[in-house]
Amino acid sequence: MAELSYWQAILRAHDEEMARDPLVFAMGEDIGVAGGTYKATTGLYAKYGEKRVMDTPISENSYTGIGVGAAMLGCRPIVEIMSVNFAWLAMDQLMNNAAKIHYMSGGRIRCPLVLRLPGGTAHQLGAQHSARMEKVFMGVPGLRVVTPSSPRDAYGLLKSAVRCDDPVVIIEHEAMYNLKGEVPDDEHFTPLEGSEVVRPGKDLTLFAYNISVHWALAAAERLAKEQGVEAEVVDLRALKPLDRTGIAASVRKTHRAIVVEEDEAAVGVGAEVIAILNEECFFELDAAPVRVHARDVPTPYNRRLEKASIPNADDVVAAARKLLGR
Amino acid sequence: MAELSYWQAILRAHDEEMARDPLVFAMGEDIGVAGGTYKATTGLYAKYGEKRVMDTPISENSYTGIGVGAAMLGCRPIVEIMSVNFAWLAMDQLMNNAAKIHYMSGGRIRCPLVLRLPGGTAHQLGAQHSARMEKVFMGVPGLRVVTPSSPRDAYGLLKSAVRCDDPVVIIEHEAMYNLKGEVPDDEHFTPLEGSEVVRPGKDLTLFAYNISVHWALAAAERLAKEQGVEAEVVDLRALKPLDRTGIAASVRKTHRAIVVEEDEAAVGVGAEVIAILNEECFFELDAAPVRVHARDVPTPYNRRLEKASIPNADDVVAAARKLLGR
Amino acid sequence: MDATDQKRLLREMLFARRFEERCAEAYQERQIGGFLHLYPGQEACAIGVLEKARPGHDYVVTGYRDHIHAIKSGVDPKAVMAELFGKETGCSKGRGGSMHIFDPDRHFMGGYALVGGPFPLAAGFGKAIQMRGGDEISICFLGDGANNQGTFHETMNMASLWDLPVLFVCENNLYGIGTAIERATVEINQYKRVAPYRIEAAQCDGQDIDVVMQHAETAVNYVREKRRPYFLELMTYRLRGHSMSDSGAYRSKDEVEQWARRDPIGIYKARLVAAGVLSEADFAAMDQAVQDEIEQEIIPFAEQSPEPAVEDLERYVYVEGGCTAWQN
Amino acid sequence: MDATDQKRLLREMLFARRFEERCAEAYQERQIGGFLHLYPGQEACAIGVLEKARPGHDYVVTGYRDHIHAIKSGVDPKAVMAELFGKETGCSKGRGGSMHIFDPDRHFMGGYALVGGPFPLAAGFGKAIQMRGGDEISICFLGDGANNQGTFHETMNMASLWDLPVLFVCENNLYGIGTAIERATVEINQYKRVAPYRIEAAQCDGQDIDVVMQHAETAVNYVREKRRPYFLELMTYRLRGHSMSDSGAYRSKDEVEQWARRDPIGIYKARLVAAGVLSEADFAAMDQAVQDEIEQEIIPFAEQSPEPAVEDLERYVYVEGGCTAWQN
Ligand SMILES: Cc1ncc(C[n+]2csc(CCOP(=O)(O)OP(=O)(O)O)c2C)c(N)n1
Ligand SMILES: Cc1ncc(C[n+]2csc(CCOP(=O)(O)OP(=O)(O)O)c2C)c(N)n1
Ligand SMILES: [Mg+2]
Ligand SMILES: [Mg+2]
Repeated sequence: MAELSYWQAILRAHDEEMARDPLVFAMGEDIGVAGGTYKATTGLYAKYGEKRVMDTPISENSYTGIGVGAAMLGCRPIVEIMSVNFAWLAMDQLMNNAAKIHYMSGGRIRCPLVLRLPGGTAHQLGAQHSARMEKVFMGVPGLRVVTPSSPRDAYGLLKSAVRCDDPVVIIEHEAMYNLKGEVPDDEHFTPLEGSEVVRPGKDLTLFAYNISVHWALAAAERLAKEQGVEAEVVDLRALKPLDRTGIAASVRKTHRAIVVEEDEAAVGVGAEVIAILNEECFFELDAAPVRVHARDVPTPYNRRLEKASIPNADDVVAAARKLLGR
Repeated sequence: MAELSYWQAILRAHDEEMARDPLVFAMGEDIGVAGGTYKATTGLYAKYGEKRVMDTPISENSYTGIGVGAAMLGCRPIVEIMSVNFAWLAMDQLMNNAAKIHYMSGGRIRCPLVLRLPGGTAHQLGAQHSARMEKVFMGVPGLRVVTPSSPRDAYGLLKSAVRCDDPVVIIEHEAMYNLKGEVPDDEHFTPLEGSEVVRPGKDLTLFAYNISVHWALAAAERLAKEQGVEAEVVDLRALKPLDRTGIAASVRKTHRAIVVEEDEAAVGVGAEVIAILNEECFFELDAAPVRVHARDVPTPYNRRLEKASIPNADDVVAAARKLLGR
Repeated sequence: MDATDQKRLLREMLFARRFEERCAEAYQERQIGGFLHLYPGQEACAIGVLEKARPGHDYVVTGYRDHIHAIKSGVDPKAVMAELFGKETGCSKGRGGSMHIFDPDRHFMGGYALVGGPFPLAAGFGKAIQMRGGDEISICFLGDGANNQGTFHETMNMASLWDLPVLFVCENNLYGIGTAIERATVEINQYKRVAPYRIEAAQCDGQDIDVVMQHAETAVNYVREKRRPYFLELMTYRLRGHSMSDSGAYRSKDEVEQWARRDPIGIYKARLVAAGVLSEADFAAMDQAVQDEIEQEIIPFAEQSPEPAVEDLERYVYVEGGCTAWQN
Repeated sequence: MDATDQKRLLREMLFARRFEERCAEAYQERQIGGFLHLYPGQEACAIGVLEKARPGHDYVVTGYRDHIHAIKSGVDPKAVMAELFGKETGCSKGRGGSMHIFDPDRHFMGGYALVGGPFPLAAGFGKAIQMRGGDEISICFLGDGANNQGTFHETMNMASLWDLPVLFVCENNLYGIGTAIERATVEINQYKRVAPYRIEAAQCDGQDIDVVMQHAETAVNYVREKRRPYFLELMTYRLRGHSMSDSGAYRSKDEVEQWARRDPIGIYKARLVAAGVLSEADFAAMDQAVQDEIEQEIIPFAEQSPEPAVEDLERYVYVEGGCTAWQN
């Protein structure tokens, strides 16, 4: 088992899939000659050439649409948009076309597009370069949305996404590309549906995804040490479709829930998880489920304000203690 | 008090505001010479001329951005995007610029843009012309989002929006433009924040907005007649910011809640209202709050499928009866 | 082109006309819903261009005014009409409707409602063809108004940069809904707008199918051989409103009448009659045959076909088993 | 232009250079965070163009490489540096950062991070000016890469169609991050790309400020008098990486060296020295004075200014009282 960084894991998945299938190709700004802003496509240009590792002009909507069109004819494009904020430019092709073509055509056309989106609040990148947009993609029928919290899943989800016949949006995190973790040497695939209990517990459930899994794990650690509380941590991982069954199962055991998200609360993952808990196991809840989330502000540049705008492990611990009355 | 249709009410608000302030102008596709797809700008071109009632090329992102720029210099543009689906094309200027400029500039620049968006499922317009996108706008800090359910509010919200110093998104409904209702003859302004109890009741609360207010009212009528149940109907009206206080106040009285939305459930208004109820008055809830919502599918063309894809008053009645155990 | 082919072409245009007129009737009778955009006046465009391409082999994409492009691509008119009627036998199984005709078996890739949306898709087909190494070309039909969308600019640049085999056909009918071209577009000659992308371009009359075919042949051959994009602008006019809900108030009676005199069917018919290829009586018989086909085969098929089952509402959101199919 | 103005201009370019170099240092020391895009090599562009406009009166907008455009517009360099340091005294109160410099008092309208985003904003300023009836113009500085964005095409069409008084300045530095212009753009001469919009356009050397000013004068006068858009392309080069995180591996040493020989400060200084306007010693003194100003006034101001209060995090999401202010 090798220790890989998040970007190396993504690179390995690209490389394996491109080696296997000549119809897999990658496109995006500066992914070729330069190897990608976060290095996730380093070396692929040299290996596969410019027809399969395409540096694009700054034309997000149309190169995404070119990916959609190529996918409709059986290619497997992996489109990278350099920062999730720029995906606002590509929504037309993604939402109006990619998400709807299979349905509108009565199931006759498929669109196996993979869209890779570095996102999140990194390091003082400001309001136009810091965003979580998972809720936008989750809101529209037809897309799949997944988000890896570890190198293992960054590898396994991209592998599964390339093989999947539906359009898949993968939300990565700019602050995690250098995160290291074990990735099995054997080829493997992380399922595009279902959540994972990454730390079992009995006293409350911390639902998290992407970077917030790390805050939840750190909080669980401290809760165990400092409070003797055993928190279960569930990595939601697949955000569309969400794992209703897994979400409810955990809370049937722990009876208390906190959703930890880097995003602003409004109409977000936390709201949806709470609605699901209300629908699935309302009378199993011993207390009101809680959202730990970003403040409802465009991300400020100043580093103190920036930090204050997003949650952290301390906030999770505080919320858990409040929830448990300690 | 005059009886006006929804489009006439919108037209009157345009006309009054344009007559008052020479910096108010309207732009959009076919709003000028043709008077607007839904007639809401009929006659304005003749009255105010082409500089203030601008037919635009089919360039949604940039004409929205031109509106943003003009607003930054003190104009009051009312931009219409012919169908909310096309707003996916304009998200860049709206989300990256309009919503963030005031914050990014440390409060030094204002963006009093008004964006009018006909939306919803009308009559077999298919997957690319039928959508509810309120949750998309609600998710981003910096915008205000309102949505009128009546001619009175269509008039009053547009008036308030033009006067407001923040960017305001108004979500109208394509199936409501011919809806008639009383509009006071005096100039009046509907607040951009706060909800309204449009039917008081004590047994349960039906939260609704835009077209679903009508389903909720019809359902409440039937519940009263057929079941002796007094449902309170709350028109949420302002979706961003949402009226937390009003939402909780109603349920503190009724102890049961249903959210009725034309939209698909995932990360939507219903989820947010339920999360708010959990946060504000969890132990006041006698039963799990319920979402009545669209099915999670791109809108199908066939009229039976289309009808089945969105909820109606019957679904609200059924949900209420189930909730009340009758 | 021999007389048989000439008569076939005339019949195709006539069929297109009658098909669309019959759609309008069905719309009035509420058998068809939604937005319905009809093609009368523009028949020589789709039919002339595709006559010189290889329908069923080359990939075709267009906007919402798509019935005739589909039919000339080889999509069964019965399946098109059934689609408009929202039936399970429709080419998009009743899920798409008039604006979303699809038939991948005939390489007819849709049918899109957002103006400008098909530009990148067409380039994407070109990209896929390039990767697979075939001799197909991708053909994109759109209107003049679509050229103001950002996707036009972005796609032209990439199609040229990457040598994508795409024929862009602009059907310039002088209006985008009710907005006259000169009120929305600075350069009204659309073929001049692609110069900065170094894309070969031409403009021609779109009402005379012989002219269209002559230019289409050049264009198609260029794309097929050079594996490069080409932009062909056809000057045309729609004789009806933009869609069924259009009052048409923005065009003068005069203007419409003048263009009606340049009806593509009238022009071609007159030419064939003058050349002795067909008589007025032959034409009347042809018209009758076309109408009979529509009334006796196409409409009954659409009417009698079943609607989709409501239980199937959630089918086709995702590909069934599409996440795991590769494992088998 | 007299000697005083010539020396002032040289000093402005030198100041820009030293300011940016000092930013790089502060970035290394982590006093500045985020993405930092610096301007060395391109000074003659912003300074030359705005010298011929009316900063503080005309409206200016640009991308993320914005410090010098702001300063030449009259924004206090102390407020710019404080912004980079994330301080409350920054021109955007520490909320914006390097990519989001704003100062509406000086009509400097930002500072945007999304490539191509400012095109429509600039046209919107033009629209507002047109409605108010003033003689201001709107000036939009963007890079070569931005011209591939759909907003370029859409905005050029509308700016021309509606006679908006906008000067579009393209600083063509031959790269968009690590992608060479010819790998992203078919027509590498950017000024040729606006022909289909019937926008007056010119291209010139962006390294020689006299050349820039000469062309800028024509351009500014055209826009101010004709109330029509104009597109000016300046051929330039950035001597540093795209941002602080750029390795620069995509450019040859040779190429960089060749352009370094065309450093705008070097060119102008040599000219002034040759003309006897200033001596080498004068230049050294000027440089010292510039550096002193930066070290002794600007940096201390930025360092010593307070950070925004965390309690104020939620200010400026909405305009305070902005929903009801009109009632008073
Ligand atoms: C993105 C988008 N914006 C606006 C519309 C509304 N709309 C439908 S057709 C049309 C006019 C298109 O004109 P043109 O491209 O010339 O095509 P024509 O109908 O004339 O063939 C408009 C504005 C749309 N469908 N999609
Ligand atoms: C919409 C968008 N896409 C991509 C990026 C990432 N990006 C930042 S700068 C840049 C290159 C821009 O090149 P150019 O316009 O030539 O400006 P230069 O930096 O050379 O002055 C890119 C791709 C972005 N900021 N915004
Ligand atoms: Mg047209
Ligand atoms: Mg550049």
